Amino acid sequence: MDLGINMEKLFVINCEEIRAKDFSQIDGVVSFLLNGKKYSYRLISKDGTQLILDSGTRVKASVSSHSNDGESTVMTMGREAIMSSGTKKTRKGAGPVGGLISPMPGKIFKILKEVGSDVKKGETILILEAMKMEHSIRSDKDGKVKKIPFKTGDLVQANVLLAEVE
Amino acid sequence: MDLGINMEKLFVINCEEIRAKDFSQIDGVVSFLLNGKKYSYRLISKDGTQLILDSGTRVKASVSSHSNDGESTVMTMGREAIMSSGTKKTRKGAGPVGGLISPMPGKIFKILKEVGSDVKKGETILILEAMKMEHSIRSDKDGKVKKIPFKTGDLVQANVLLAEVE
Amino acid sequence: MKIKKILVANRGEIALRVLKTAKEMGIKVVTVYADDDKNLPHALFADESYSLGSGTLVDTYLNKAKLIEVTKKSGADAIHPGYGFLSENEEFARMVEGAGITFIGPTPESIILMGDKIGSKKALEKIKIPLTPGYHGDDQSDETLVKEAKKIGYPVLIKASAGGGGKGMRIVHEDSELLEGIRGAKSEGLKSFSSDKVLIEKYVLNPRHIEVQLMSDTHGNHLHFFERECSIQRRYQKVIEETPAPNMNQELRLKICETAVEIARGINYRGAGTVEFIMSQDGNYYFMEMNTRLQVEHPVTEMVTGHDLVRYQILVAEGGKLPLKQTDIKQKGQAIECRIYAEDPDNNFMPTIGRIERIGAPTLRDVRLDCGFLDGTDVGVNYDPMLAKLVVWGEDRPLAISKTIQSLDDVLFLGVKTNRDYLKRILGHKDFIAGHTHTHFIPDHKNELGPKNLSDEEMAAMIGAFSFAGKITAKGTESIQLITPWTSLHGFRN
Amino acid sequence: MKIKKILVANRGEIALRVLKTAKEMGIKVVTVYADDDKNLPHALFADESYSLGSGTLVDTYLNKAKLIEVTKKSGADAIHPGYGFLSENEEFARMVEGAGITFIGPTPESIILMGDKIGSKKALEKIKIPLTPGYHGDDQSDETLVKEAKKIGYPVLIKASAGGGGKGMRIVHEDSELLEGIRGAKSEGLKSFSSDKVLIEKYVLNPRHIEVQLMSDTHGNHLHFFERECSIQRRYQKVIEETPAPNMNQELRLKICETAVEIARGINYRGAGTVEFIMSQDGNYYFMEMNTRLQVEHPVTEMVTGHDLVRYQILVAEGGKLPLKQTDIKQKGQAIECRIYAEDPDNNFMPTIGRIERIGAPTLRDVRLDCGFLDGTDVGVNYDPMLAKLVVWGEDRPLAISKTIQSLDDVLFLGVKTNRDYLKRILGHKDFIAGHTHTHFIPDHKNELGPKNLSDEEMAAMIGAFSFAGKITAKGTESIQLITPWTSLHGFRN
Repeated sequence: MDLGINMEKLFVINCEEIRAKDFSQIDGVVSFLLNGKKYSYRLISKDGTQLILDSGTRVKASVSSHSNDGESTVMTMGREAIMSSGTKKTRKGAGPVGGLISPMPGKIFKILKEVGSDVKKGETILILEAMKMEHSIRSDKDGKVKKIPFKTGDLVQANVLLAEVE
Repeated sequence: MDLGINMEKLFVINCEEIRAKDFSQIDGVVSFLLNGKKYSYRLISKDGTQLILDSGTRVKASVSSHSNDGESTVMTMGREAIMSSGTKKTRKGAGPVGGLISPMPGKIFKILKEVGSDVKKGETILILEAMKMEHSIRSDKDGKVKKIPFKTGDLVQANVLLAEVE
Repeated sequence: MKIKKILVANRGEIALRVLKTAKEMGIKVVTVYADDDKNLPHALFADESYSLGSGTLVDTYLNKAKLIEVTKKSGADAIHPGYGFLSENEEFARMVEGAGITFIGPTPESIILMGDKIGSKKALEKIKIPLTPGYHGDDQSDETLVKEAKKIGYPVLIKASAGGGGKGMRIVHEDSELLEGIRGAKSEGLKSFSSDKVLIEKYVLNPRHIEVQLMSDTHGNHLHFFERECSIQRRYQKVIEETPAPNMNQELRLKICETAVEIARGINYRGAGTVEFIMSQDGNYYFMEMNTRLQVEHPVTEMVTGHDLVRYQILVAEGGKLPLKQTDIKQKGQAIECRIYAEDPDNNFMPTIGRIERIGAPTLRDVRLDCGFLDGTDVGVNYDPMLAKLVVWGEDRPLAISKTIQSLDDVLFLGVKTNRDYLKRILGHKDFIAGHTHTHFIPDHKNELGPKNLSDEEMAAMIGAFSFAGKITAKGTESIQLITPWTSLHGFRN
Repeated sequence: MKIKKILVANRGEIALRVLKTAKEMGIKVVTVYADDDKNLPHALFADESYSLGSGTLVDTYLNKAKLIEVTKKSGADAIHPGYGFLSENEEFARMVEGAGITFIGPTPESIILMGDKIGSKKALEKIKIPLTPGYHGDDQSDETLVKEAKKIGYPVLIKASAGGGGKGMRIVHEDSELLEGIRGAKSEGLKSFSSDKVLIEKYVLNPRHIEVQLMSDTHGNHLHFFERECSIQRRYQKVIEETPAPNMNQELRLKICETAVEIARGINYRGAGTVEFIMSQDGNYYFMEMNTRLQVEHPVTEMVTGHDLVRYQILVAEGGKLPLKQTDIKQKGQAIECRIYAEDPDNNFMPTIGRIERIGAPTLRDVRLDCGFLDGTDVGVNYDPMLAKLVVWGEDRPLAISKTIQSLDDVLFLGVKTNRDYLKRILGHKDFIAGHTHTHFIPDHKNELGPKNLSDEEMAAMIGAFSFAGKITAKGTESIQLITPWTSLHGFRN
């Protein structure tokens, strides 16, 4: 990771692309320009995920190990963010567009509507159980149930399509 | 380390040789006879140097990484010991026989007697500085200084010969 | 009769909490664990620990017969139920005592009485304890419930009679929501507490949640350990608790505490209990419910009074006399508890899951992190999302607030998003600092509690840290603990 | 005038102690470090940290000019000297104030007065403070010292006048040891404190070391924070300290505390100070010395009174008024401090060195480990062998003792032999439990404090642990933190 001078380096912090100009990392010192201002950090200590940097004052930071998609949680100065380098856009909790999305990880507790049946706006299609609570998944429009990709008892992740109404 | 049955295995605990009979270690369970009584421990968890065993009740233990000579510090049930396996005798703090031995690690602060000079019992031969204190190293008999293997300012380990009087 | 070995019929931080006091008292502790909890500290650090197998809660931590079987097998002579789970289950308490085991908790009669939200109010009405207007009747027909709700007037609160902790609760603002509210509360009540009985109450505007810690022995001594302010809640889940309650004069404080003691005396209570009151902004208070167990938030009381509530629970269960008088109990300084939840407050409080790579430890004095996890363990969906409780004592309230805010930066759960930053926003809010607390604090201040954008300074520091951390190649939970001897730093800045 | 940034002219746990309170108060902290300390937490965790280079103490932590230079450079407006090092150095205090920097400590005049063991007694004699018989004269000729020692009668104590902490001290029992004792004390005094002036005192039999914590502001307020019992010593080094002192009635307690306050008032003292008394078994007490700084053992006082002494030091240095009255200071419960030394008590207390592979954390409530090391750092011969202070609070003395014994098993320093087991033997000794403390406790009970042989049970557990640990192949400080999923344990014991 020792890089020459005059590099521009792209970081993604909480889904936002941040360009660090004149980026260099030599002899335990990283420096760059951010929005026209120069920043420089010297590495003082690294203990697993815990780092101490110095930029005039000491800065403590925690950086999680990279997950599979190159993202890390970075915590410093009391703030926390999901971060990666390169152009890859980090995901956000919004999920796919259209359809009814699981609000959290959980288990399909009960399916009240069959595929093909009519539903009214606000009617409950299925019930998700998570954290010992029941969550009704309701239709957002009048229509017909097109798809329910799970069966009762299935475990589902957050942000997953639970039902489609057309 | 999976061993068959009917093995005798030798451990050295605080310089004492301890023989564990019928020693076996299979599937996360170690069992053996010690002084005629059967002991059996199942490994529940290992986190670096920290272990949890189960022998009916849980036993927490800490074992330091082996040093070069195969010795570890083992701490369990509130007790601590230096331990190794095999026949090698662990050292004890006594040091070599005869001569004047450094009681602790330190620095030669001052040498008061030259090699070849006469000394009386109780007379100070040299002064060791350690932990910001001065420690007089005194002759244990009347005689002549035969050997002083260090010079002023030298750093010395504990249990090292500092002077010999004959 | 001295207790020699306690089985803790619970998990996580509360199992460890009981373990600590038992250890201090020289009492052995047996813990139990569902198999998916086998790497958690409560399954590791007791004197003995037994698997409850796998399956739903009913198969494991709520499996009464199995818990009693394990108690017998281990030779434990007492059961501590912790909070939640079977702590307020009368049948379990009876089974335990029937098996000749000491139940560290109240009598089954007290559990029945207070577990029934309707019956408890009827009983307390007789001894002149102030109650909020509501319907607590046995007629549970939709027709009657609808009629009573309308009589009380919206908004009303519909609650599972046996419930607690936000489960089986619905607020209804208008007719159209009423039937679904009643059915939801009934269904969750049935599922969580095996009873679909509900009650309806007037929903008081801007109320404070004030509760009083009680401890009673079997020799007629009923003591209070002062109040706790628990108004900072989200969807009936407490988020921040503290003691003493801010903006409460000493006269009102003593009055509400004495009302709670009257309840304990009136029902001849035994052990630790908490009376929860709704308090209006002008200081009127109404009995809400009594929790017949240790509360999650008991540590703030311990820090401010200097008394160990678990120890007194055990002494009382042994039949002993409480070794103190009411005048020996004093409040000193201020204590604040923050519940650290695995959730993303900036994304609709969606629960989060994952592997905790590292749990940061508090660095300031008089700060406790009661936590049921270890580095490398997983947070899943099967249990409560509360990861830990940060409990902070300070000489006064401003100091306690400032220490709590700073300590929240210490107790990072690296790898799992928590409400850490959100808690800091609440604690730093001017109305919280002024002690203007009420149970609608969080919804009322929703906009001011939103996330703040990262400054250039903060992003720059993140880029710096991320750049050096890039050399970490290890995956998962592996962590190389090594102070690197940066030779280039020898003459650093000098 | 508010202090904004403090430079701590010290190392190890006391530098971290000051850091914590400053952090709570929103004050920035600058630390300094000798290069061989660069991996220790005091060199890592401050807001700013500067190297003092390498060399002897005089080049680094005792380098007055450099410390002031770094203070100026960093923009700090105050210096906290900690304990030891330059904390009682009048010249340094003057240099600091001369440079326009606030010295968080007493006036140079108080340091001179109390630093001179002879002059201080002369001054206190005038205000009728009780003193032990002794020679405190200016005539330091061998002839006079020998004559005075004989006049007082053996055993006598020869002490460097400017000394403390066992350095520059000799007990002499007979004529033949006298001259060497005088010379030894003079030489160590010269080396450690730049003065070879000594004093001679009667050596009192079976005395107790009782000291009183004081805090004075610059507005005429002189408060005490009660006493500490520090009799458990080895070669004048305190080993275990506690408060309240056992076996002391309330009348005597208040009397000795008030005597200490008279001293503070009499010399118009400023800041934190401690008056040390020798107390005979029948309750007579004599002024021994006054330490014009924070003591190592100050945390026991903080735990029992609930007050932050460092915070008051800073408030006083700012010119503020102490925000409390004497009647606000009360003792609650019992606190015990154990000093964990790198030494082998079963081998003549030989100092030990090495790399600390892992430092165990306390697990019980109200237990503090004040420690200046991290996992993976080295213990060498250059500094004091005190690795950490274990400080434990309990509701009463028996509970505090039992919690301390248990906590000593938690705070293992894996890789470096410590006096941990030895401390447990003292705490478990029947005379300690009975509160029969005096400064000869350790030599008098030498035989009963020896090591106990390992039982078969203990050896078997060691064999079990060692056998599984045998699979650890990593060397040095590497530590793989991984919960191993032992599939064979799924149905374990159920």
